Amino acid sequence: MSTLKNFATVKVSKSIWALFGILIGLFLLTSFIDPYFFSIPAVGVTLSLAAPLGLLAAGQTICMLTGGIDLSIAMIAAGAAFIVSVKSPSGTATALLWGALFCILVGSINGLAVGLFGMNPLIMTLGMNAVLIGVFTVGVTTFLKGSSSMPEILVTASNATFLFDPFSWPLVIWAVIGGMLLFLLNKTGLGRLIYAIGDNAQAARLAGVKVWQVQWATYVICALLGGIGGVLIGGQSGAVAISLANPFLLPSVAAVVIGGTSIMGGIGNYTGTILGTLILTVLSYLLATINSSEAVKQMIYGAIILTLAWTYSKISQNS
Amino acid sequence: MTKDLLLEINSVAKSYGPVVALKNANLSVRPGEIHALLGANGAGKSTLVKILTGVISSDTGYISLHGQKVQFSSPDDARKNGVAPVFQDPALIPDVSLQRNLALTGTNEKRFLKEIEAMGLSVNLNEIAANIELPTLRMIDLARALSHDPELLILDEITAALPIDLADKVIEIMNAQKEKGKSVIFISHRLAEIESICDWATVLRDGIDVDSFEANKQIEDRIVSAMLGEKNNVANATRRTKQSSQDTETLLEVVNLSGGKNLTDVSFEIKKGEVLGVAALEGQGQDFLFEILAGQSKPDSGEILVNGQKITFKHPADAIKLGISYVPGDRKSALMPQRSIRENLALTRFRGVRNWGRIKGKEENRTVDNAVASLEIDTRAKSQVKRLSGGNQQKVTIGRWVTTGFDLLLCFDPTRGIDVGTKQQIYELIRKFADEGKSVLLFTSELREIALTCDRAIVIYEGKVQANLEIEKCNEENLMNAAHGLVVSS
Amino acid sequence: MNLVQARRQSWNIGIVVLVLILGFWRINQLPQFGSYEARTFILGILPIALLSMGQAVIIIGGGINLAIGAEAVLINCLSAKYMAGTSFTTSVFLAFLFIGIGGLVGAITGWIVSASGIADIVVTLATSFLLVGVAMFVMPQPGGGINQGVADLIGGKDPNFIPPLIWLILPLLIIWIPLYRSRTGIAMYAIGSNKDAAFLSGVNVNRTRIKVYAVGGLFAGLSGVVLTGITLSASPFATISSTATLNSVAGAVLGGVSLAGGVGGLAGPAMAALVLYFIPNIMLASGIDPAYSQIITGALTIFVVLVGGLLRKRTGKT
Amino acid sequence: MKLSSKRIKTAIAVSATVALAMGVSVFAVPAQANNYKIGVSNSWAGNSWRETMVCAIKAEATLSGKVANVTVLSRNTDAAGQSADIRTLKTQGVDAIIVNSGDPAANNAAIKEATDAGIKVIAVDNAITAPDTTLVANDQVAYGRVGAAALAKAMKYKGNVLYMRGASGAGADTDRDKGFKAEMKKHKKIKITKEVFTNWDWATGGTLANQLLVPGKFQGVWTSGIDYNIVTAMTTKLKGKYIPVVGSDNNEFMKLTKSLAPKGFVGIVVPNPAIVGGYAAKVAIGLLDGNTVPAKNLLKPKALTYAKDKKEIDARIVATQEATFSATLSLPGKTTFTPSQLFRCKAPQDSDDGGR
Repeated sequence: MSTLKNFATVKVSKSIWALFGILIGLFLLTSFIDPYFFSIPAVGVTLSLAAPLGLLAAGQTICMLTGGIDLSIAMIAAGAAFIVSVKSPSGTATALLWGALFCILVGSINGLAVGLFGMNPLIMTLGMNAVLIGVFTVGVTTFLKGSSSMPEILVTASNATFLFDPFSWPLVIWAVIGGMLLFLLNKTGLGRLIYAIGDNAQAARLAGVKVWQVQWATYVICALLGGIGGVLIGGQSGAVAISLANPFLLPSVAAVVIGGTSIMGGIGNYTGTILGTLILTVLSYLLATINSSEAVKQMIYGAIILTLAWTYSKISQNS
Repeated sequence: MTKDLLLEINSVAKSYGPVVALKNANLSVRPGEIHALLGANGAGKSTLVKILTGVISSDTGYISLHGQKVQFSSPDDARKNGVAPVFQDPALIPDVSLQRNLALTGTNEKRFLKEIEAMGLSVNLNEIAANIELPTLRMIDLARALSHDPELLILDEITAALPIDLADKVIEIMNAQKEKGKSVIFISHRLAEIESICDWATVLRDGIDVDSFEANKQIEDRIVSAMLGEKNNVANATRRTKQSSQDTETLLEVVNLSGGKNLTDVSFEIKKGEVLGVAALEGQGQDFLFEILAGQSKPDSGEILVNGQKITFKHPADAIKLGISYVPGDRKSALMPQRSIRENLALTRFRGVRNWGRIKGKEENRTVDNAVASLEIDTRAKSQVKRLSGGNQQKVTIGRWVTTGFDLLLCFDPTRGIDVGTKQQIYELIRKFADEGKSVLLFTSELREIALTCDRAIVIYEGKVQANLEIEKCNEENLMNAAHGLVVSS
Repeated sequence: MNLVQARRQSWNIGIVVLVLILGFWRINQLPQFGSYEARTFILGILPIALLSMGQAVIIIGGGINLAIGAEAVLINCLSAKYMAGTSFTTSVFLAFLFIGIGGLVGAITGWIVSASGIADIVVTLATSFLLVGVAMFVMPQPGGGINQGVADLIGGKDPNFIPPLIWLILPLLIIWIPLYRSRTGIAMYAIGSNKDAAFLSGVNVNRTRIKVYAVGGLFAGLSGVVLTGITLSASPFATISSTATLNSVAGAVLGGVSLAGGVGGLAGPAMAALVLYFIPNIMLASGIDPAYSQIITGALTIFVVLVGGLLRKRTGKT
Repeated sequence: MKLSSKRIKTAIAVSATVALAMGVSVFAVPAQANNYKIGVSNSWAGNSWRETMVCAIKAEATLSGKVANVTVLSRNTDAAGQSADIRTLKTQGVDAIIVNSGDPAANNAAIKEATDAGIKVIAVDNAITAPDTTLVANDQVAYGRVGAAALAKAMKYKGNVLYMRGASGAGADTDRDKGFKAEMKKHKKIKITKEVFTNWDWATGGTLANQLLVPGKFQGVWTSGIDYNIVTAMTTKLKGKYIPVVGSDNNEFMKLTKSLAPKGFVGIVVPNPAIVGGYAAKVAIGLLDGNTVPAKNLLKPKALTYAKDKKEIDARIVATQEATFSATLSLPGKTTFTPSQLFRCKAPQDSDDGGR
């Protein structure tokens, strides 16, 4: 009696196909306008540029699945890149370790404040964002003085092709981490709990789950994903700055929302977020290609998020 | 439509999806009449009141007021037409001062203060509603309703858990309304009140008005039999046959437990392999008792002993570790509505950090499939638990503990709003647990279930154990009497 | 003031005491304190104080508007574009028109939230992109202007601090206080506090939500026009709008508005803006890098919400 | 009558503000000769170029011996915020304000209040439109022009240009655009096929380069100082087929210009020294001393290539400094500090020997 085996709902997979259709449509439209886009190197570039957003959105996805949000993720990303860059003279591995420690620290503070002290995630991460901006602004001229470029090996890894086009290192990193995240969400106890507390934290508590532990783990993982994304952004741009990941903050939320994850938690998956990320990346290429003004770009961006979110809510209301 | 009736409800029906709340309800109220509306939990009283006051609209049927058909679009609309409800949960905005609450409903402050004064209360209009005790708040809500001079006042279980002096005040007010030629619909579980003050009584059962009669002396039997209805529909239910196991060890002992709003001093014990029934009217503190035992809430005083060891719970996980599992009354608080049956059933398996790793798929399949099979859960709507019927949802909340194992199952009204067939399955399940040597503490609002499933029962009244009855004495009359505060010899 | 009121006002009293302490500290740091310095204080907080008030109204009504900064930027651009080189009367007329447009934009946002049933945060995230886009469309480059007479009426001719003070206080007096006392005002608190009880008390929840967003939009519009009056120009940048939005949330929360809805007022957020203004300036004058103030601001916001939440839990409100 | 809570709130708000307004003046310190107080308002913090600029102001002020105090208000802020900062500096009692403005006209009201009060206002880096102010900056029009000319030459006067500007609306960007477009108009066979804004943000610039650099699509790139990561991107995106890039005097860009020269890379360095801040401080002190100073004090930039100016580029690279460091260590006749004084970054009040 294995009727219970697949737990992806019909509705979700239907909307995944719809998103996939939108992605293909956008891709063809862009290729029509700029034929170069319909080539393997262009696809490679697009995928490698989508990777950092995909990683930040991955962190955002698990936070939102628990009914939370992480508005400090862009500063965590920039901070991790900064620390890796500053610590790079003592070896890339050491530098990455420092970056990871930073992410774990910030993620822990976020997660424990939300989980143990019942802080509203929005305010907590907003406050954390302000604190981090302050810390790094002060840090640039004091304790973080020094390098503002990424270690050579990371710059290469963030840009180089992996074996052959269109596979780039960022894409491979994204694919590996994305695969791990899909495994985490669908095949592990922690994944189950992330969905569970987002759907009904009270029920999880009554079932004996220590909800704060799950939230702690969630925000730490989110911070680590943000940190990896930040190092990739730093590597791709070849330099680090406090504002490094700011342009990725709102898109990271938007990619998750487009991907069909409910901001209330409990429903959604990372597959949707991946498609959301790719849609936004192709969209930004399209808008850059047609030489649209920033104004039009922003308007289309907003309109698409609103339309997709509205469509989703109508689908779920009807069932 | 009869002209001399104030209110006439005709063949009103209401369904929520597959759940039928009201099948066919009729009710007539004359001017100057206090009309009792009676029925067991889930009989449809609240739905009828909601339709009557414009909170929801009925699917079919009509309501007429003074012989005119009416359809209230909102509670405000109803109030303007002279129909004012007072609910068990006062409809006051918690974060807003009383003054502003009054302004919101357009209530005259002076008039309101006069009503409050007449009740012998005094309130500070600047106080915010959230800071006021619930009984006072209900009286405030009542005074606000009275300030609008309603033709028809609807009191929905307002006297439940109200101190005696305030409950008497409510009765005085009803009589005063009657003298003024106004009508009252009174919903209450306190049979003594109904006998003494009501003129007429209508009993609802399963969404139908099964009986309507003049309320004078000695109608208790008629009310009770109308509320309980034909007992035939559960005739083929197997009665508890196993005799109480007095010689076995005590599993759990509760000593002088107090806490929450109503629980004052409760002591009892459960033996291994015993099903202990708990009977009580709404609001006697039984819900808090269950929450304490489940580790969900903390008692103010008193002791809990498990296997003779005194214990305290910080988190439900502590109770679960000791084998105490909880099936809450509100299924919504136990289920993850958007997740699958499988995830809901397997939830407790991941409660420790050690189990956060890879899910052992085969093992999980086996346990989940076992639970599904042994509970006969209908898995057609497996993808989202919210699409299951109430009965199947309830099975999932119980089945969760079957997958984990337990020593004591705390079941709070597990059959509320569930069809008869599933109820039967749940009774059998509880019996099976007992036969396996597990204990069950079962609160039920359907008193007949106690005789069907329990070994023994306690009755809680006003936060205390009113009666401790062996199975032979657990007939519905005894339980009903004890639940209403009458002494029953054990 | 009786005990009940004192208890309810404790947050406001706390923040007033904080403002007074920080204010006197700051004044003591200055070589001199007079009209110009007072004006500097008020001009420093005016746009963000108005925006915090707008956000506060929306949060009180149980929502949150992540596009409120974008609304202000849009009105800033509209007003700086069309008020440049106009006569005094035209500029005054346009000022009212654009404040009204702010209210309209808010109302539309509220309608979308009500009609779509999507979470406020998602709707306003989307509209924040849209509105910044429109702002950039209106004014692709920073620039614009305003009639100097109107600018003096907003920012005050140096060193007159009365006009900006009026712009700070007048909206409270003529928009907020009458609204607070009206049935609509109570309804706004009601839908934020408990939607079901509000419905039972006869509140039209959807219509009230639209009004809540409209009032928030009016304040955003006001903030945009005031920005034009102070800077004599407009900048259509997304970073400005998102920073302003985040600050407005911090200001509202510091000002005693509960994110759960239904609790708080508008005087608190205005005071909170002063606190957030004084902290960096005091630190600066004490020889500390003002960047540290960002850390303090963030930590203070977290701390205040944390303590507020714990206190509420203790008094029984969940 | 009972006071409503709202009325009390309002009363408190009014009285608090009035209390602030009526506060008495305390500690009036008259500005003495050779005891100047200089204020700095910078609209963008946490950026290497701007930090170096601030350090240069501090170093020059300290060295002059005439300045008691340098107050720096440096943060990421909008026009209203910078106006507030300028007013704050005035209330702080400074004698001169050096302002690097994010918006040419938006701070005019605040600046006018300062100049009316006799405070000297010096715009550094970005020009402003307020009257009675002094500009100290790189000649940004010339910056655009000389870079364009050198690029055109390196491209052999034909091909497509990727034009990566700074931030839309900033004074420096507008001026550079003027110079660049005017020069490129002369070369009929050169086309500006793509015009983008990096917002002087390294991440944005790097992302754009990764997205736009396609073999054969462009024959030259002009950047507004977000330069070296564009070159790095070419290593992978163009498979090492480098095309000429105009950049600034950023440490890493010059290093790449040097190291990639053998691989055929033509890097055109147009310096935009951050230590122009030191020059601004010197001008401010001169103004305070009562000297006559022209309204515009512009540095004349020139374009350097490794083929032509090997020595100068080699000399400019500062191995100890970070990649984005603006590697110009002195402006002869305009600044007096030594590199180590610049790196110490101490204001007079911070120094052991300086102070009030």
